[in-house]
Amino acid sequence: MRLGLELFTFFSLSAGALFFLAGTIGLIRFPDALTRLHAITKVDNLGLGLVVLGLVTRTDGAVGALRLVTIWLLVQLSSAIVTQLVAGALSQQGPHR
Amino acid sequence: MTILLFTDVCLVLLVLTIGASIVRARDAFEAAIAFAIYGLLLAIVWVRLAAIDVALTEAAIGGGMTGMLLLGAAARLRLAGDDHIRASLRVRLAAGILSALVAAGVAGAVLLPPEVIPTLAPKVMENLASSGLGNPVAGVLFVYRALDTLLEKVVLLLALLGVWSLAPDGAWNGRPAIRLYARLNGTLTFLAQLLPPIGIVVAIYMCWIGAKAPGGAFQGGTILAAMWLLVIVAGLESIPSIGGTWLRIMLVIGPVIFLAIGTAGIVLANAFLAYPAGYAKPLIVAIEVALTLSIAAAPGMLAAGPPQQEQRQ
Amino acid sequence: MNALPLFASCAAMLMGLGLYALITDPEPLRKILAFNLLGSGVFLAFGVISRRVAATEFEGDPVPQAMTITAIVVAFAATAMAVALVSRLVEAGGRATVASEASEEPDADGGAS
Amino acid sequence: MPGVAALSDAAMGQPSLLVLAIVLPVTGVLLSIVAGGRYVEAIAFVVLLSGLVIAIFIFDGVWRGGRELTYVVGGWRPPLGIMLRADGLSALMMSTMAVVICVVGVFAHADFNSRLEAAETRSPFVFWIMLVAVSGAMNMIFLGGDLFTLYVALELLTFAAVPLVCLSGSAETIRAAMRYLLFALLGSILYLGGTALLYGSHATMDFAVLSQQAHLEPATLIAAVLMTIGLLAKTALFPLHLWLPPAHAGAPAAASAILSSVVVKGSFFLVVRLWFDALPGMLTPAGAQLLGALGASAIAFGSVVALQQKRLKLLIAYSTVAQIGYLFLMFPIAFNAAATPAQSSEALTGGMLQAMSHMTAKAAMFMAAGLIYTALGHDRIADLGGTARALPMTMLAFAIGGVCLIGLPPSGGFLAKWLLMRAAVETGQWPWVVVMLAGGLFTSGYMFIVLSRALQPSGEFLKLGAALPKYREAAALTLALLSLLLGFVALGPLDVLQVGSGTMMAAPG
Repeated sequence: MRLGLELFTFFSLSAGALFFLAGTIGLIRFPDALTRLHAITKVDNLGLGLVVLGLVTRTDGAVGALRLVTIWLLVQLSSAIVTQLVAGALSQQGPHR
Repeated sequence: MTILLFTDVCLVLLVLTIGASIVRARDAFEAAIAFAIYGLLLAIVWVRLAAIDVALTEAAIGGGMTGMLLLGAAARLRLAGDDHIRASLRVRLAAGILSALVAAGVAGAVLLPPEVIPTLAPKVMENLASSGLGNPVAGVLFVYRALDTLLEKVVLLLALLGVWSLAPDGAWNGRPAIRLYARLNGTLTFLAQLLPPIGIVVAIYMCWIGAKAPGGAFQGGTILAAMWLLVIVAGLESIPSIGGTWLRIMLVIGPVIFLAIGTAGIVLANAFLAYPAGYAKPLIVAIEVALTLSIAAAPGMLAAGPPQQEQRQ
Repeated sequence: MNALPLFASCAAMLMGLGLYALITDPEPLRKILAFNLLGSGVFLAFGVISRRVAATEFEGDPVPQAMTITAIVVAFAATAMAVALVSRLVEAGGRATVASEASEEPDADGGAS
Repeated sequence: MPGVAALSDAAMGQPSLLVLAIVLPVTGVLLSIVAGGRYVEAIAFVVLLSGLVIAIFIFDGVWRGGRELTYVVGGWRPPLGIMLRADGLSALMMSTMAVVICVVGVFAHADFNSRLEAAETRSPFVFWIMLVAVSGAMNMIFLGGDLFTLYVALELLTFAAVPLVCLSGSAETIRAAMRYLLFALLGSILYLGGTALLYGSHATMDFAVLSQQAHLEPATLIAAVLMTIGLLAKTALFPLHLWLPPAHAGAPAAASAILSSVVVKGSFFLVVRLWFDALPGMLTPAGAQLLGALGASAIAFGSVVALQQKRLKLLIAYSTVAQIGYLFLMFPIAFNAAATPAQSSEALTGGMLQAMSHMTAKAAMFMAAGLIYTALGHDRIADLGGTARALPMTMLAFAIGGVCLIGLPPSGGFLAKWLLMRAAVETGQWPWVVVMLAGGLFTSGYMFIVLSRALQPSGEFLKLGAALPKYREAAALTLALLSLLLGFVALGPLDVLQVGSGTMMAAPG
């Protein structure tokens, strides 16, 4: 049981880190703003989600776990909306940028 | 331990790189973006220095509010046209030498600590129990060095008056010309309806927990300010005119209650800013609640800028 | 292994960087950014001094931490006021005046060295 | 009058007065924000007048009590808490400042009458609140005994002073304010850096505790140097003076008077506190000589540039640059290896008296220049002909202020320079005497230019743009006469400077 949890945390965190890495590379390497936004969302949703998932098993109790999940939900919310806003601003400026 | 050290090395390198990129950026807008990132990184550094209270303040005020202010200003300047001019080589050389000297001096002074590290930490802890507070930083801010905290609130108000004083003569008692994004996108309106209730709960929690754990009036107040600005920017509420009675009362309520409790201390506890025995904690919480309101109002209005003529809105 | 010397050097370097930019950069807005950089270096120095006591039974010295919090708020107020001045300057005089004002200024600080 | 005597006895030695001197202006600021623009002037008058009364009581307590007044804020003694202290130095400076700020307040009534309009208006609202804030910040600086509290007080002073610079709202004054703010921020952040290092070495911010603990070691020295550079940038000592002339010359007359006479003394006072009180005996003769040399350069540069000015207000502003130089001559004289404690203390007395004389004289001169500007509609020195006949009281105030700056007897400037010179001669430091004499000659030079123009009859009858209320001229003249009479403080009140200074004047060098 203990080992299983350890392994779960390990893989979950590693997978999360991998998504962070991929998202960051995407942010740097992708050609325009829209595709870069696409890359960032991977970091926010999956990367952070996996990290939170991995850490949930390590918390003392339900309150700690709830806090972690709340953080993830808030980040989800803000990232979704900020992405929308940036994309909206881009479409207003026209296709050149 | 070595992994932590490796993380610290990476963190410091990252902070220095971003710091350098603020200085080297081609235009002010890029520099301001780099600064916002820099503020968040610094907050992580503060966590590594085991100063959670400072980390929260840095993230909320140093990075968040300051970053927002600078981004806004840089965007406005960008519209006015912007090209980076450089100082002459002679000046750069002199400045480089001076800065290197200062950096070396500070590094020398901090890196070579005295043999016995001087600290007030034991004294702070020894006396903390009598105030009923659990957070030593709050103890320093509201018990031992309350005078600084009180005066700092006045500094904030004076800065706000200074910003207002830049209004054109006819625009006094007008509203700050904050940019509205209501028509731009319905998404923001959605966020402005959804987030503030959560933000207010978090702010109240921050303020309340401050007495025993990291948090407090500064951090809670800044979150409130951010929620308020969000609602205004989304066009759900209009920003108050600077002459509004409620705004003025909000601005001073914190310092006034702080001052009143402090002055009452002369009679009740034999010293200005002393608390009667046994009542320290409730009084400090009362001060913090009032300060949270004022802190929400002051940085919010500071970020909104000077009032403008009505037709410019 | 202790990472504190690392953060101490970081604080000193940020101070140097900020000071250099504050003197040499002619644009007021960049000077404000530089001031914030310089300030963060000073704040980190407080942080390192606070953390030095970790060798004893305490996590950190709360006095420098509290002073840093006060100083961060004051620096924010200063930034807000400076930003308002710059914005007003641009409105009132346009670009050229900002630049001409600033071009003499580096000599002012540079001369001090 | 037994009632008054009883009151004065009760108030004498009452340390809670020290708290009141800070709480009252803070209350005034908060109240003004809520009460709104029409009441700000009334609030300011109540606060400033009470401030004067408090300052006089504190002075009385220190002088007659013969020892410093202290107040432990919150009941927590240093190093954990903050202690307020009033020694002779602070009592005398505080009283002088209270008088100056009250008289300037009377003078400013015409320009910033807050009851003139039905609604709150910008400039009176800002002016009166900032005036009250300046008085509060200065009181804090005079009474503070803690380096970090003083940092907050310095920022309070800066944020009160910057809006005064750009009160008119023109592009030039905003540029001047921007430049001032940048220098001031650089200054305060360097000061804060020094504070951090001092805390790192001594775990205290309190002057008294520091003075017992600090000894000559690298970290303390680096901290002190950083703090001094920062404070010099705020004091506008050459070559960090560039912000001062445009800022002081562009502000409204009453604001110029406050900025030039009061505000720059705040950071100067801290330099004195730092080297004389917090770190006694740590200023090496070489460092003191450097400060003196900067002062001498300021005198030379400020005077020469003042001689070339075409506008009266700029001339007075450059004269401030030069007079600030005098303030720093006391360091090499006091911190000389050959100086006995008595001679060092004489140099300190001379320096502080110079600060007070400049406070009163410069405020009078700026007010006079403001009146001339109001009356003539310009302040071009070349076109001042006939002013002396048209505005005799104003020109007299200007001339007396000049007499004090030149250092003719019986003015405070004379006594200050005489004390400084005597200490310099006794310790064999002739160059500083030469500097002071040459500075006096320069000052006479630019005063002569202005006065000779003003005394010339104008070709046609001088048209006055506006009639001047007598009380405004009287305000300028009052401060001018005060600067003239300051020379007589040698007959008594000057002894108060020794109160509390015995401990701090450890053997220098």
